Amino acid sequence: MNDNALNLSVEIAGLRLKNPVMTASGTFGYGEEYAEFFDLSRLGALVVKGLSLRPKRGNPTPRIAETASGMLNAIGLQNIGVEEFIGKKLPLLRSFDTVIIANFFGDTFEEFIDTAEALDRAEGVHALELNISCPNKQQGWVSFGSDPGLMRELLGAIRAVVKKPLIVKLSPNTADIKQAAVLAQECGADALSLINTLTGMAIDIRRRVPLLANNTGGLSGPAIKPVAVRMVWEASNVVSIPVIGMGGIMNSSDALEFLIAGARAIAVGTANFVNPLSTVQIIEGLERFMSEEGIGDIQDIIGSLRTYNNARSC
Amino acid sequence: MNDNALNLSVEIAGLRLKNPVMTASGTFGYGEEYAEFFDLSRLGALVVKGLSLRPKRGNPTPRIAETASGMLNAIGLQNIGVEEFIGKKLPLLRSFDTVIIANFFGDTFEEFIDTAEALDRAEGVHALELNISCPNKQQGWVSFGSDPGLMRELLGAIRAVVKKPLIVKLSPNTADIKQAAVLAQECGADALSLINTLTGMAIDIRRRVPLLANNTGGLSGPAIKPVAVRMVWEASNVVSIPVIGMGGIMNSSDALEFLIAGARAIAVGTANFVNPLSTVQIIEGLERFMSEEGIGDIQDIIGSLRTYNNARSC
Amino acid sequence: MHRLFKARIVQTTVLSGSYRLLTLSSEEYIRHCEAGQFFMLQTGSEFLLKRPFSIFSHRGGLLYFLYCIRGKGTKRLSELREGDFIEVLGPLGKAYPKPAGDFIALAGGSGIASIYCLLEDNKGKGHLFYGAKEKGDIVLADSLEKVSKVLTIATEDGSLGVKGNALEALCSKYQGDPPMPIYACGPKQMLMAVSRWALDKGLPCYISLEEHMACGVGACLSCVVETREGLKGICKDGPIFSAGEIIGA
Amino acid sequence: MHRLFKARIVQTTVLSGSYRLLTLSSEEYIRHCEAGQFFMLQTGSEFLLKRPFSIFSHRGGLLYFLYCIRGKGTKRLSELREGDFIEVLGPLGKAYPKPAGDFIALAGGSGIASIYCLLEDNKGKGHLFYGAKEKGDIVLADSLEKVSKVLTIATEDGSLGVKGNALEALCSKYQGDPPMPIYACGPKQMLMAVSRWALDKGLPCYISLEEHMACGVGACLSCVVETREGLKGICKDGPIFSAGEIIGA
Ligand SMILES: Cc1cc2nc3c(=O)[nH]c(=O)nc-3n(C[C@H](O)[C@H](O)[C@H](O)COP(=O)(O)OP(=O)(O)OC[C@H]3O[C@@H](n4cnc5c(N)ncnc54)[C@H](O)[C@@H]3O)c2cc1C
Ligand SMILES: Cc1cc2nc3c(=O)[nH]c(=O)nc-3n(C[C@H](O)[C@H](O)[C@H](O)COP(=O)(O)OP(=O)(O)OC[C@H]3O[C@@H](n4cnc5c(N)ncnc54)[C@H](O)[C@@H]3O)c2cc1C
Ligand SMILES: Cc1cc2nc3c(=O)[nH]c(=O)nc-3n(C[C@H](O)[C@H](O)[C@H](O)COP(=O)(O)O)c2cc1C
Ligand SMILES: Cc1cc2nc3c(=O)[nH]c(=O)nc-3n(C[C@H](O)[C@H](O)[C@H](O)COP(=O)(O)O)c2cc1C
Ligand code: FES
Ligand code: FES
Repeated sequence: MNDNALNLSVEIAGLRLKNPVMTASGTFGYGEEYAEFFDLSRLGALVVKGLSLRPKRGNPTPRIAETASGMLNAIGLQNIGVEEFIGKKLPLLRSFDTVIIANFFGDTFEEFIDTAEALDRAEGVHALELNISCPNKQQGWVSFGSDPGLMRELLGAIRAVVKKPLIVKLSPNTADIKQAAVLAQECGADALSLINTLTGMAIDIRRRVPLLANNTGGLSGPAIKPVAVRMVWEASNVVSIPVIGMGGIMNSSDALEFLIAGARAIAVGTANFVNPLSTVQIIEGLERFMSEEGIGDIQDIIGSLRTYNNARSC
Repeated sequence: MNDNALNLSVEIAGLRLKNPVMTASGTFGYGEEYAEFFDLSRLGALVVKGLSLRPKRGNPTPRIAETASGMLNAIGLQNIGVEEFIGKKLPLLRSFDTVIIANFFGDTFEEFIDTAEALDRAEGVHALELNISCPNKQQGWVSFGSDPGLMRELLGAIRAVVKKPLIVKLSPNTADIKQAAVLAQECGADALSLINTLTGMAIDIRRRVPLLANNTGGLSGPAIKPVAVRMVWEASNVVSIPVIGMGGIMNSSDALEFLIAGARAIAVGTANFVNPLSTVQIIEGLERFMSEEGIGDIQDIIGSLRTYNNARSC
Repeated sequence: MHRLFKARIVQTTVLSGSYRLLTLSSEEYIRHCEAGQFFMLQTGSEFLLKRPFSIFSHRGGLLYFLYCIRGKGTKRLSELREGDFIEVLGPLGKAYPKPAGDFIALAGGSGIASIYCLLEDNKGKGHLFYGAKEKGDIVLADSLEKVSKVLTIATEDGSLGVKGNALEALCSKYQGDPPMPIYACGPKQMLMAVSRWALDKGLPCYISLEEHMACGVGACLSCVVETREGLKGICKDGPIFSAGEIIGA
Repeated sequence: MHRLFKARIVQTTVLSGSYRLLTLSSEEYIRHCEAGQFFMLQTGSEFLLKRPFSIFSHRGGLLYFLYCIRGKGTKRLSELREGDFIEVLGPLGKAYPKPAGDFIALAGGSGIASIYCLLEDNKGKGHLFYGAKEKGDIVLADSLEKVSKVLTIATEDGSLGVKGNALEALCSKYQGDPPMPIYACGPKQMLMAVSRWALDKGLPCYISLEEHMACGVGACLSCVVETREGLKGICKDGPIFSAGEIIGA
């Protein structure tokens, strides 16, 4: 098969991505950190570090710890705030021929709305990704994402002010990802991102303190991939909006698992730290796989999993 | 410190364990498979493969797949049934000087009760461990453990027929382990075991089929340890009954993380497959640690975590 | 009683494109082994589970394994170097029943590993039918020549020996009943076919089965096979089974 | 533009109980390096994240790292052998500002790694104060003698050089103001103390900070430090900072 004939482009919420490979929020800075490693225009989409209305200092250090095939992070959503992002980071990002997606969150209901509005107005931001995995200060640190009522209220209000495509990023710390996915779709999400990190903890046994100054943190990396693939499969079977899959993708073979399970696009997170060229190599790997398998269009891979019928579940 | 002076014994639900090291259900067969590797009397407790009223055939193969620092299994709770267990396996187990715990489950409400009754009567079974992570056939494969109403009903009924110590094993596939832990305590559990496996999936990208004939399976091993430690820490902070910690324990240092986090005992699962002597080496490692740190009684380790106060959570 | 030990890689030999021969030694411990038994071998420190491999040879206090690079684990194993140490568990499982006299050996692909061991332990008694895709996949023909009584090689493309698969070669040779027991190791399909053939003729037939394994000792219940007496564990009750036991054979 | 490459282990040298010297070469790529910069080194295939290590030397197309075995990763690194390949990312971060003339160098423990590089790149100009717990922890004294102008060794137990820590040795030597800038690498406590001392005296002082790192390039925000201009990334804006910048110094 002629490589030029390969079609890797996918559509997410009305946006055309040249390939299904995105960066995962918080693992690619504001893009500039990796711009010297490769041409960012090669990316399907670039998702920036989670933004809030005002700058945030984040948590004390140590903020990360390595675990078996994974890492825990408790960055605490440190970010420069929407205003500085628009003024200082967005101009460079606009110069790349790729889709720019702004991940955002708020500590309060109002902050969510105000941040969404600001990003919706910002030229060069093509879509918004709402992070509802973070705790809700007003209601005693309950995660917005784990309370259906709260989620419905929040999503409704954000949807009302956002004209750009709205992606909702779901937390895996839930008993039923299908329910969360359906709810987000009902509330007007144009696409879903999953998964965010699983909450975890690691302990220094000599000093008997947590390895993270925040006690707990979010687990990412290859360790969580099986959970992520399962959730992407479950979610994409119950919604009609596209699902963006992520969680432990290190190479094109991992990416293919997600695409086959039903993800329309995938995002690369922790792998960027291990190998700054991960995204590019994954794109190349997808092309190689398609050539080898004689697949001309990536659509023929997406959701192509043939499951067994005899499945029980324990 | 003189090693003879070390006290490793712990009490779980009125049972005295000579040390806090147990085997995790389903990873140690019925004991006999590992009896030629070491003297099973060295174990704090031995938990056998999950039992049901009648023998079960389990799932088609392949039943396992390796993932990054973990494995997926979908054995399908194959077991020989309570009767054959009592007749053919228990006699050998009685010959060891260790606490024998029977893990059990049912496909239906009635099966749970009947199995519990049979095991409660069986001489040589010191305690029962209820596995509520499995799906409830009657109500459309909803896990008993993920529905509080169902769990309350089931636990109440089982508690009513079980005189022996009753351990309830919780699933990590939940948004709030604290809630499940408190509920189990309220319903009369004498101790909690956590965590069972996280549901996951892995895919053969060439053939585009799941790696397991059951499509999904349970993720165990080092990959899940951070999630397990976090849940043990959360649960042990909200209940007064003892918590038995498990999930990815490979060595004594892992075991210590759980004990420090608040587990009164720990169980070794997947590690048995990697190294049949894991449990013994963990016991020896705990002794070594106590000697090195000048700790005479394991009680001084349990729950000794000093957490940071400034913790947020995202 | 221990059977888990560290072994040193004494030699690694490339036999062909994807076939390798691995030689291990251990000062600690190498127990008495028999053809048909297997070891679980650690293939790299990044993998949790060990991989099962049949004993290829066990001469002079050394352990030999013949393996084919299939996936991540075997790839990684092939990258290890002489002097490296790996953890091994074994010998595990049941051996081939000792043949009393001459016997027929049938091997497909990497199935040659356990069959070689059987031939070597029963030198000059085995009538070997050994098949593979093509010439390049036939390994150690010279050594096989030495340990077997008669050697018939079959390749699917006819690039070496007779054209076709090993079982066809066997069947066409023995249209009547060969008065010998059959020992077979290779792809599942071949094993099922030879089992039916032997059962038809009333010949004893022993096959070596494969399944994904975690523990190797019968504890995890991952490697089951349906037998006439119910589910059995391939690692513990096998990997060698009598053809008559297996449902579907 | 690439800075991620595979490097071959050319030599591994045991310097003392827990100190090792690692020599790497790469046909692919070794870029211009400067003292104070660091690399992220893969320590074993079972670890996800690379570990940060300062450049110890960069002569003759080779890269040298001096490290102390602290935890799992450094333990594993010490088990690798000559001929093994590891993935490395670098050079990363900002270098020490080039000293114009003579300078004071202060090193504690494994902090000697980046300080050695600075001394070697500015031969005969550094007045080195090098401290460690005891004699056995002082490594490469001969080489240090050669590259520095004056070498003062301090050990806490007095088993080699003066008794006490390196900073005490420095302070007692220069009770007036040494007319030289200070370069320091070592434990956080030492760095904070020397920073205050230098700020007091109005001397330029450059310190090399450490923090747990994931990416090494400023993307993950794990390695922040509080500066007078807000939070900065140690990997990208550092690891070398001017003492005056750091809050708490
Ligand atoms: C009793 C027994 C003896 C064997 N003897 C030999 C031998 O002598 N030479 C040889 O080349 N091969 C032999 N095999 C097959 C060998 O175990 C697999 O080829 C090997 O496990 C593949 O590992 P991988 O990581 O490269 O493949 P991957 O596909 O990456 O493996 C993923 C997982 O699947 C398992 N798996 C994949 N294929 C098999 C298989 N066919 N059998 C069991 N597990 C599998 C692996 O062990 C691993 O856990 C034997 C298998 C069994 C059960
Ligand atoms: C810029 C920089 C330069 C360094 N240069 C050197 C050097 O030249 N020689 C030397 O011996 N050491 C140096 N260190 C410290 C070295 O990185 C750690 O000792 C090493 O990461 C410990 O890894 P481990 O897996 O053995 O320890 P573990 O405690 O098992 O590590 C667990 C995790 O914590 C991280 N970690 C633990 N301690 C540190 C630390 N002090 N700094 C950063 N991360 C840490 C590890 O990277 C790993 O991710 C440097 C650190 C930094 C930040
Ligand atoms: C250091 C770090 C910071 C992250 N920050 C954010 C964030 O700001 N917003 C967000 O939605 N997700 C954040 N995530 C989650 C990732 O975007 C991704 O969902 C998760 O890490 C799983 O993918 P991975 O295993 O490929 O890393 C962060 C992850 C890491 C490791
Ligand atoms: C092959 C296998 C079979 C299991 N069978 C059971 C079971 O029958 N009942 C049960 O409660 N848990 C079962 N488990 C879960 C384990 O007891 C344990 O909770 C889990 O594996 C986490 O521990 P680990 O990471 O140390 O393996 C099984 C786990 C594995 C890997
Ligand atoms: S591999 Fe565990 S039972 Fe056979
Ligand atoms: S290590 Fe990632 S920002 Fe410094």
